[in-house]
Amino acid sequence: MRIGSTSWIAPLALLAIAAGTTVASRAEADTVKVGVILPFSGMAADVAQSELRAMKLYYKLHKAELGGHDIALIERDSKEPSGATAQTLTRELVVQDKVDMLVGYQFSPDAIASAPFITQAKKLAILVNAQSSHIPMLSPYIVRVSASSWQITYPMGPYAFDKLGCKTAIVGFTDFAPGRDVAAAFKAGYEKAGGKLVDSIAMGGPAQVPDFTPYLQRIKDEKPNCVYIFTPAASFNAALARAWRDQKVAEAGVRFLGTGDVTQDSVLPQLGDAAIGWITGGHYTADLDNPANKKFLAAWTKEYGDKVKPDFFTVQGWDAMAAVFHVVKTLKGKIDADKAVAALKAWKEDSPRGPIMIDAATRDIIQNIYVQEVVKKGDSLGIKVIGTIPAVKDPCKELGVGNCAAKK
Amino acid sequence: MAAPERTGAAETFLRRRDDARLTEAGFWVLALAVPLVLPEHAAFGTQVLIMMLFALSLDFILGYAGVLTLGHAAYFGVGAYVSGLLSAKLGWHEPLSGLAAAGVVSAAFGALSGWLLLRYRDLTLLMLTLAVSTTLFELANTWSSLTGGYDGLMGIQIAPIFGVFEWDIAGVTGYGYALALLLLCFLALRRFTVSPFGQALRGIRENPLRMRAIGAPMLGHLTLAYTIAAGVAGLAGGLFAQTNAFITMDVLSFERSAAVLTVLILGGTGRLYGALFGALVYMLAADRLAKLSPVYWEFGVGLLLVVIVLLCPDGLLGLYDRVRAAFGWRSR
Amino acid sequence: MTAAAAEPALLSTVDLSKNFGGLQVVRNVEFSLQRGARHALIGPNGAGKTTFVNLLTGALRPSGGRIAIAGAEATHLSEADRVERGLVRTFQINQLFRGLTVFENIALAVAQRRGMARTLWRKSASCAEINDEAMAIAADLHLDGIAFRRIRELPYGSQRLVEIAIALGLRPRILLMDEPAAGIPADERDLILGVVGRLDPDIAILIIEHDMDLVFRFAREITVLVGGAALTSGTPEEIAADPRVREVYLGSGKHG
Amino acid sequence: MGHAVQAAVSILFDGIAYSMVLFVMAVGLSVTMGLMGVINLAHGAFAMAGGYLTVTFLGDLGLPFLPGLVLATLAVGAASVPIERALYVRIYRRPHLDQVLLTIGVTLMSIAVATYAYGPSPLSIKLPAFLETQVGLFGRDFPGYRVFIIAVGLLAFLGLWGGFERTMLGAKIRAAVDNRAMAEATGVNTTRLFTLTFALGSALAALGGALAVDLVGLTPRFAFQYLVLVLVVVSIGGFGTIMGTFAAALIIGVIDNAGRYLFPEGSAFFIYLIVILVLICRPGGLFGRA
Repeated sequence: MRIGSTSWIAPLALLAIAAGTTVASRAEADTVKVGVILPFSGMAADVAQSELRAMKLYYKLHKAELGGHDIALIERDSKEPSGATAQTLTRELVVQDKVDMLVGYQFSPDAIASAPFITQAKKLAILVNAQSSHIPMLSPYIVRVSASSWQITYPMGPYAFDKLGCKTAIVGFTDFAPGRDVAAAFKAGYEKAGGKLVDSIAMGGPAQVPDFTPYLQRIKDEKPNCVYIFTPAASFNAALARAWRDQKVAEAGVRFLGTGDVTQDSVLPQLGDAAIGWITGGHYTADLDNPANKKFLAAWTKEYGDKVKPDFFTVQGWDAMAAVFHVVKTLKGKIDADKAVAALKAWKEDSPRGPIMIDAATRDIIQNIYVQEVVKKGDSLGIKVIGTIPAVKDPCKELGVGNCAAKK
Repeated sequence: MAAPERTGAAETFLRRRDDARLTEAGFWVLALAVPLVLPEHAAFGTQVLIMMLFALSLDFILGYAGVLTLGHAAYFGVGAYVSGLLSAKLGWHEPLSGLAAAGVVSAAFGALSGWLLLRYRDLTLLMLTLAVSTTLFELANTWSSLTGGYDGLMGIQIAPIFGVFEWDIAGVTGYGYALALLLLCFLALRRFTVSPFGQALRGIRENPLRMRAIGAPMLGHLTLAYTIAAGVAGLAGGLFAQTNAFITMDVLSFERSAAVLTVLILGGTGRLYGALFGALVYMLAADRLAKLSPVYWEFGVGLLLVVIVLLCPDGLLGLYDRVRAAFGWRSR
Repeated sequence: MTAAAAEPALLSTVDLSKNFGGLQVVRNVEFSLQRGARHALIGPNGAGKTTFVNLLTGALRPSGGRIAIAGAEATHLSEADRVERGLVRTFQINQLFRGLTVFENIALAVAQRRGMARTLWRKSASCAEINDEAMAIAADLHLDGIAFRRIRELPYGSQRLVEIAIALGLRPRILLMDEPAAGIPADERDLILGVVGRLDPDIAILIIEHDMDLVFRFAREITVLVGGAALTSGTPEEIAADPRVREVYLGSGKHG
Repeated sequence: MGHAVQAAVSILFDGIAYSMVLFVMAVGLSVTMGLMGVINLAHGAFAMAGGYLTVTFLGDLGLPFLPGLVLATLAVGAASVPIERALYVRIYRRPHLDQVLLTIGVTLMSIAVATYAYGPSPLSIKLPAFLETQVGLFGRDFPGYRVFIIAVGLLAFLGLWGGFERTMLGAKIRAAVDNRAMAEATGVNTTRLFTLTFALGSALAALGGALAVDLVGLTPRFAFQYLVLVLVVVSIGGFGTIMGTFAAALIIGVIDNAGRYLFPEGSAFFIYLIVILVLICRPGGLFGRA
């Protein structure tokens, strides 16, 4: 090998850089160290940034309540949704940075991969997103403040049948595990209410070019009363709205329903007028009318301007920080995972998304699901809340179905 | 026949070209020192070692035989799923045999796909490798009842190595396991590259037309090399599944194929240590720099590729060689 | 050197043809090479000489006709199989392993011939049988002084010699040389010609050449290819005297 | 019965509209690959640039739709010239590995630039009223914008095909694709020819990208999303053939669209299975030279 004599450089560099970080990450004594694991690079970078901003904003506004204690965020980039990076970071934050608790996990696999180590390390982990229903079952120290896909979807089944007149329906979903989870949840809720599910359409994988034309054509030809659609947020929804308009599906008498992902506030203006009349079920919209949300929006605009609208991801970050604050205040800065979980089980919060609490049985969030209709507001689009399904528990675990059925 | 001094000259030349140097031991000693000095970096170090092994496998087929592929993750992924499924679905938790199975199945898949695909060249081969790996990726997604798809394959449990070394949370055991495998594969691959077969691969890389004209069975040679590379990539994938005790369909993604290509080019092709060096620099940079600014990081990787192609086509190690030559230091 | 009359030709073609679309590039060529032959194939540009060689080596499939090696049917053999039977070629434009050394270039051919190209676990350094033979060939061609230089660093004349050295590493029984002196300055041609002259007298050699001087110094028999068909064959004296050949060359204005 | 026919007509129509976008995006790549032999994985980046420039021209500068579209196309074509001169000329004679890496690098940089300039969220354009209407054909209504896309695609095809057959530039390109050395020997300035062809190819990519914005939305990932499809069309059609690219785009577009309508679960596989089958049987593509 020509390069023989240079080969020692590589590990030496590793040692030097690693040693540097070890020294740098030593923190002060009376500070609670919180490891934040989110995908700051890659396709969800903007979402992660929005969540982090909310966390920092909450910290800034509520710092005084900590009573002498302080909270230090140690941010790490979990990059691609492979689970591997998030897991490595979890281990590093525990072993090397000696964090007191963990916050984050955007993608479900990131949380699933890390769960065994969260248990092994005995650290509280607060899920900022990771909506796969069964995740809190994987570790007794996982608490979710976001939402589960069943929680958002399942109640919309009965609502669609009873309140929206959907006697027949089709469910369409992006063809990957979270999408199939949503489809199963809708089917369960809708059929239990007495609805007739005509078809279940896999609408292409998450990596494919998002052209929904043939799927919507198929839906139109099958003439259901309603269609319930899930796509992973953002980049797919603009395309969905285009195809919806071109295929004239609404004109054919089909009503659009979907998860709150489809009408994510920050992307809503890009959908265009084709989306007017769409109805989604979700746990937060910036157009919610309650005092906590008004205060939150005002603070957000003051801090970050009005260019970037907060959405449900943002509020998930906000509430994650609220949970962290509750733990630190309750335990007076001495963080123990079991006590922290116990503290959160008794936690009730007046969040911008309305009243929320943690289900003592499942460590999952209990929250309202709002039925949101897209309406024209001035030049742009906005959300009108046309119904509220109060205090929804995660139905997946309640029913013991799907991923939640077999407890390992 | 030949006068003895001539034979001696050939042997001297080959030994100088091929034999290990004392300084190389430095690399391995330092690699061994990482978990002892900095045990808290063992988990990350393990990921680097796996990337090194994966890049080594690509170097064998790309750097030595000159086969350009956009789908090398296919073999990494097959290996990862073999050892993952063995444990999660069949309850076989012993690590060494699980790893061996990953290597063997992946090599067999490499032999089959190589025999089919390596008769094509250029863009056709590029598209075929891309199509095969993407088909596997989509298969893993569609068949998520088995693979777990996007959400990942749960329930992988790996027994202690030799029944003795428990898997610790810091990842020191995993690091040692990965380093041992990396060293073994490195030694084997190095042996292959300095053998007459390795020489034949260089011949194919330098001039396939002439190799055919001297009667070399090109498809056979390439398929054999591809099988070996696929086997090593499968071992890397198996290692990935075992040390993380978790995989998603991401192990088969195009991004992984592109990343390993970038890693190898960064370090330099056709020299084995290029794969090791490239993996280290890339992973460290990704770990330290990406968070500073995701946008700049992506731009940086792009710029890096352009600069390497235009200014130092033989990678960082090639650049180092040239700098040494320019200063008149003896290279080799 | 006694080429017994009973011995079958080492290489022969019957009615060999090749079409590209509607264009017939090689037409019904009957041709044979005996052991020890020193045969030259000449003809104006575009006469189909290189196509004919490609048919012989198996790089191209004939549209019609047959090829036999040492009397055995070889029309459908692969390139590799023909090499194994002793049919070896060199190229008009160098086809070398440019990033490798002279020694490595030759050793590749030797390892292939010895069936050691798949040897995985032995180090090249310890394969003395390959190394000895490769170095011996290098010495025969006076390449031993530059044996460990890379091809791309060498002058063109030396590269032409390596072209031949690789072929010799295969121990050919039949050697097809496509313009071995192409591109070499006149004063260096003697070097190539000397090497060709010293080759094993048992090898049957077919040389394709434009340089009439070289052809007449080397060949004992000449075939003239015109428009894809064999116009005539004969000794150099017969060919030199043939008015049809003169007409072809002078008429088409091509010489040397 | 009548219902099935209606559905079939719709699928065919949408498939053709989709095909035309693919054709316009891919044809430039096919010609540049056939001519220069360079594997340009950054072709999708030029398409993306066309999309973003159109958004800027229509949204921020308030230009009308058609002038905005044309301007974006021309702008990308013009901008591609210095890029070709600075980067691509250096890799024309380099190994494919270098070409792949350099062009992936360019694509990554373009994605970063687009993210920086326009943000990661999807963007859209406002269509003019005359394209929002429905067009009646054969007793059926078709979305006006897709009719427009088909018209543009057909125009591009006829223009290129006619241009290749009839103009001097076309003749030179065909000659150089066939045999570059011969073309150079007969006095064709291949350097200029390459630059011109590259600019033409990039402009067409930009046009395709701009047309696609209203179909699938526009994010910085666009550069990679469409790349695979475009490569599929090029490799199936064969290099340097306009007819082949057109036919391949139609085949891929229509089969893909119909496949996704009929068998949604298998949608991810159709294209790749077609690619594997076609390339194994005809490595040079359906219409390429073997």
